[in-house]
Amino acid sequence: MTFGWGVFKGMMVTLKNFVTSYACKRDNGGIFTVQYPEEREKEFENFRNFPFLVYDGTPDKVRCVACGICERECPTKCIHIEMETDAAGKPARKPAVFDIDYGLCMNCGLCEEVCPFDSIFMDCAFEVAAAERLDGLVFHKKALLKSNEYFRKVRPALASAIDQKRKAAEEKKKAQAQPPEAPKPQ
Amino acid sequence: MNRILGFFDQIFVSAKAWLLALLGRFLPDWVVVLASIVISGVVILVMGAVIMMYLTLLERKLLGRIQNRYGPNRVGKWGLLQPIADGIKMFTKEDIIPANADKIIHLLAPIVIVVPAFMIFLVVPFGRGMTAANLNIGLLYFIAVSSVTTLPIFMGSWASRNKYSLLGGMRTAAQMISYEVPMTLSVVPVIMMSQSLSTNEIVLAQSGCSGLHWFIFTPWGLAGFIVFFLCATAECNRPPFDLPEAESELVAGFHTEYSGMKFALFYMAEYMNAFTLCGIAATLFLGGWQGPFLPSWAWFFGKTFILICVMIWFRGTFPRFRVDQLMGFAWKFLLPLTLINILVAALWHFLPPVWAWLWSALILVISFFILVKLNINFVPEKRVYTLES
Amino acid sequence: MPVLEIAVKFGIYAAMGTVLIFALGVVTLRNLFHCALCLAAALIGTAVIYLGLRADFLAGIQILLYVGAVVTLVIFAIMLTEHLAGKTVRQNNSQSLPAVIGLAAFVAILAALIVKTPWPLQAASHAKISVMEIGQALMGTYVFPFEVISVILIAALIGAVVIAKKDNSGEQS
Amino acid sequence: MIGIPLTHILIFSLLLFAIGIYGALVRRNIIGILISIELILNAANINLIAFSKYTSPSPEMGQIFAIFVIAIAATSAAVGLAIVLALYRVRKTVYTDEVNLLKW
Amino acid sequence: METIPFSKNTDTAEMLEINFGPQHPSTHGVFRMAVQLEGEKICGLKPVFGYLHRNHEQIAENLPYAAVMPYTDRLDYVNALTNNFGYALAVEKLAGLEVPERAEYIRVIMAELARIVNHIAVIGFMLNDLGAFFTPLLYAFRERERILDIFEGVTGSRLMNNFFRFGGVKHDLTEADLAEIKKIIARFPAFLKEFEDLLTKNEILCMRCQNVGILSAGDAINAGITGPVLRASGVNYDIRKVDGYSIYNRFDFQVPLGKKGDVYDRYYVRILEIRQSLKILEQALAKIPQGEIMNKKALPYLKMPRNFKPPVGEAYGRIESPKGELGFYVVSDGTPQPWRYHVRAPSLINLTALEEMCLGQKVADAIVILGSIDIVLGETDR
Repeated sequence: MTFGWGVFKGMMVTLKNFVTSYACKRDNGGIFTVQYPEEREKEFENFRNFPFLVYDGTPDKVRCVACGICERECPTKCIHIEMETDAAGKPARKPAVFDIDYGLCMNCGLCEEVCPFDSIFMDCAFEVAAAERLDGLVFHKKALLKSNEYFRKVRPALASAIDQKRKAAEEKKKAQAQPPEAPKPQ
Repeated sequence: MNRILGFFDQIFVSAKAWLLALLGRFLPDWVVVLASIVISGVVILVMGAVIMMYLTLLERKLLGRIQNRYGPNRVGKWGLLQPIADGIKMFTKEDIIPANADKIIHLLAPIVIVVPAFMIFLVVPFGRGMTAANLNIGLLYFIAVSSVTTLPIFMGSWASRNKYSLLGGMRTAAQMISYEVPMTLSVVPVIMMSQSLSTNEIVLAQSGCSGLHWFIFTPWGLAGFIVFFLCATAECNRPPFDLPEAESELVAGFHTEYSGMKFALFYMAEYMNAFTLCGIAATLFLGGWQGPFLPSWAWFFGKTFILICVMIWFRGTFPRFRVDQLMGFAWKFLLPLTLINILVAALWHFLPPVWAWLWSALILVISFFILVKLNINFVPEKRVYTLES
Repeated sequence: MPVLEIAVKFGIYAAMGTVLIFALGVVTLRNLFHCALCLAAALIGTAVIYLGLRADFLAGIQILLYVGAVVTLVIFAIMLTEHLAGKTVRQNNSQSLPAVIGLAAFVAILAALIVKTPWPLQAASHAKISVMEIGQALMGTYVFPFEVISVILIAALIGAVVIAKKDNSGEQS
Repeated sequence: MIGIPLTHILIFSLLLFAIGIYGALVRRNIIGILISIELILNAANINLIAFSKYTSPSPEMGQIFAIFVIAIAATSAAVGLAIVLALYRVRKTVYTDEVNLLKW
Repeated sequence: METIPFSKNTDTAEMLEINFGPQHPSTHGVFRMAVQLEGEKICGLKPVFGYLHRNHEQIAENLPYAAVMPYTDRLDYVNALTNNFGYALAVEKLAGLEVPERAEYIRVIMAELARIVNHIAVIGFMLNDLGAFFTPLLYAFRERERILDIFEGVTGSRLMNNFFRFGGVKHDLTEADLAEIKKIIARFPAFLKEFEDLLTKNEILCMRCQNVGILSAGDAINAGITGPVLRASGVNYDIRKVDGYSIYNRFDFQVPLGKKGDVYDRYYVRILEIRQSLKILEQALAKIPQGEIMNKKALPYLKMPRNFKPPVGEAYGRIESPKGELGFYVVSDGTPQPWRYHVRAPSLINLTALEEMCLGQKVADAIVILGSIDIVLGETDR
């Protein structure tokens, strides 16, 4: 075609977008900015950011048994666990120290995958900021602990699946535990 | 009705006259003359600064909309305070001078560059009787003063002792000299028709048809306008001719080593140049402040802002030229076209109206196509792509 | 308005002074780039003097051609030939003293002549010379030199291009 | 009438001319010499204007000659600088005393 | 800074040496081009890289196989999914793992989406290098956002997906996801048309791109160039066709070829490849079966990555990543960690032809040529 036509067509495209940015909605050519603090993107259940620890009911009923699998499998080695010992010095199958360095964590979600006790999960919260890089981003057990209700809120499908699984396992355990009990009354 | 219109039309002129008359009552004559100059000067200074500030906002807003996003909208309603926030930021920024820089010239360059930018305002006719200095060589003055802009750019690029700056300075020199030639020549038909170099006279020459007898509505005027506008875009280093400060190649070209207020001054000059060049383009080809119904200054500012929006539109759409293509475009395409345009204007002068229309349009179209054929390397190749399995 | 007239007069004298100072800068400064900038300033000052002499058109031409084109070319050449790492080289040869003495004598003689000569002063009109008049003169009385100038310009253009063009023929053969 | 005597303008242009000559004599750098020559031409221009303003019956004559001089100055600058560039490309110098061979 | 040996050292007086980068707006990261300029012409150019070296291979050799997967995301961070794909392919080859049908389809769908994302982003960035002030880039990003939303919903992350597992994928695509992808595919041609209207016939773009940075087919093959850059030079070599890895041989698609091998061809080949990807996606979405997404044999290794010990041997898995042939070479000595792990990064190898393409061009062209090669420094430096 004639010289200058391509330039003209390009200008028409930008003009069209200029007009649609006023006239149209987000999905058909309108402004696609999400004005962050006021508006938010829709949240996806699968979205993973940083890990947290789940407890049932009260914070002392931690699911974690400090087995250390996640600590070992973490590619960046950002998890540090120390097992609690009771008064006698016997391991209490509970974490005394559970630190995750968020500055090191790369959100891969492997800890969630390998955890055999359904204890560590990836959180959706992404507004994590600290004024200090080294200590500020190391999250300790207290900060990491979140209730199961919170887990159900942020990742409903996974949480209910886990709950069902745990329930089934518990019932199975009970059922296993009961048969020896059943004959006992005699 | 007409009286109201006239009142609004002359509102600024009468305000100034009233003020001067007030001063004239108890001050000698020469003070009044001085006061007249000072008033015009202050108005221009304030207007230049305000226009620059809000042009940045306008540009960012328009670009944002073109790119389907909001522009600045956080500082004040619709981001109206954004320029002020930017200004405060610029003021408080550290002023960095490179260790090896030529310190005096490094300091002088941004100061010098705003001077011609302000000086051009003198001859821009903002409305009926609203030219700050109605020089009889107004157009020549404009061309001369705008050609001085090269110097401070050189100063900045040389004084920075930076290779990017140096390259940017070289590009500026080449580009500005080249584009001045077709720009000056594209103005010639207008001078021929209005028989004057005074910007005011040129506007008055377009006053027929209730203020719609603009030069752009003639073939030579249209061609001249397009050439002039392209050259003006190149003169004030705006995309697609922004090679001197090409971000992706030269970081920031000649003002790479500038920060803080000095940087802001460079920007100020650039935006004010854009404004004045658009204003002059409106004056020369779009009838200046001529137009029905609205006050004259409203017409002028309306036309100017439309042209500025087109410049911003260019920026939102086009990639940048390469330096050889840029020069080739000026010398091989625009320059012959303007020469032919001068010829066409002469024809227009001598032929009767209908024939003049026909002939000039014909000559321009044919020469356009011939020029395109001669500049075949500007024309995209047609390519057919194969899909193989 | 006597006050304004005095202001104009002083303006011209001030312009003359600045032009001389910058001209001295042009010939004495070590950094060639500064010299070129001084030249630009001197030329702009000259344009101001032209304005004072009521030669508006020429002032415009002066700025457009000298400052816009010639100085730009000079600076361009400086940028191409000087090195960025501005090492200071001696810019003057050893003849400055003889030159100063000779020129002082020259200036003295000519100045005496200028002062002594009875200039045939005309009652010059106040009227500005309009651009129209200049144009008519150029196209009328002076049309021949005008055309010659255009030929010279073309010749210079082509000559400059040919001289500055890179000689590639040697490399190819 | 402009309140400046003709002799003042002439002496000013004489000084400018002398400065230009001085520069042309003592500069080593060819570009410096070219700059000085521009000064000389400029001084001549001032003279032309002054004479036409004060003595000539047809005042536009001086301006026209000044325009011619400016045009010549521009051509001299263009050609001169082209020569400088060509010289620099071959000899890597722009100093007159280093260019002391007739041919190379 | 050390001196860079230029291959053609023509030392004239007008030579100017400039370092483009490591801090420069258009070197796509911390990449440095030492350029010798004569005026604006390039007479010497050396790419200098390594500023983003992160020890990727050494880290991988000290980690279990599964734990390397998130690190591969960080190679070419624009399309992590194809990196996952390549690594998964290599390890599956090593361990002899089969991948269930549905997982294969999911892999192809995700990889092709990643290709689209990469290509539009590259074109946008290239236009930015050309000086178009972000407009094409933001139009591209507008569409990219939608695809990234899919990625986020399916894989859990927008960029660092970590989605593939040996013998399958991590998450299943739900019906809603599939419908969303179908919607995106349906609206994509309209976007491409707009994009092309803005760019393809634009005279300035054509002037800047056509006959710039020409790479002949022979040179491209000699330099080991792959991907769109190679195909723009007119060589019909697409690993999806050549190897037919995964299930690519079941789809009907074509390989677009360029004519001259200049920047414009590279641009347009990418546009055409996006169309082909859309074609593949349509077919894949129509045919995707129901079923498992993980190989049963591989399931336990998800919980116990350290138990995954491929037999002694070596394997080289390669895929057609959006940038070229992305290969992972893994040697197993029977331990949980790879004994040797190497990445054949297309960005790095395509970069070797940069000097060839840039010599004799203008400075501005060098930037565009670099943009058209499409490098990601994470992959180049590793």
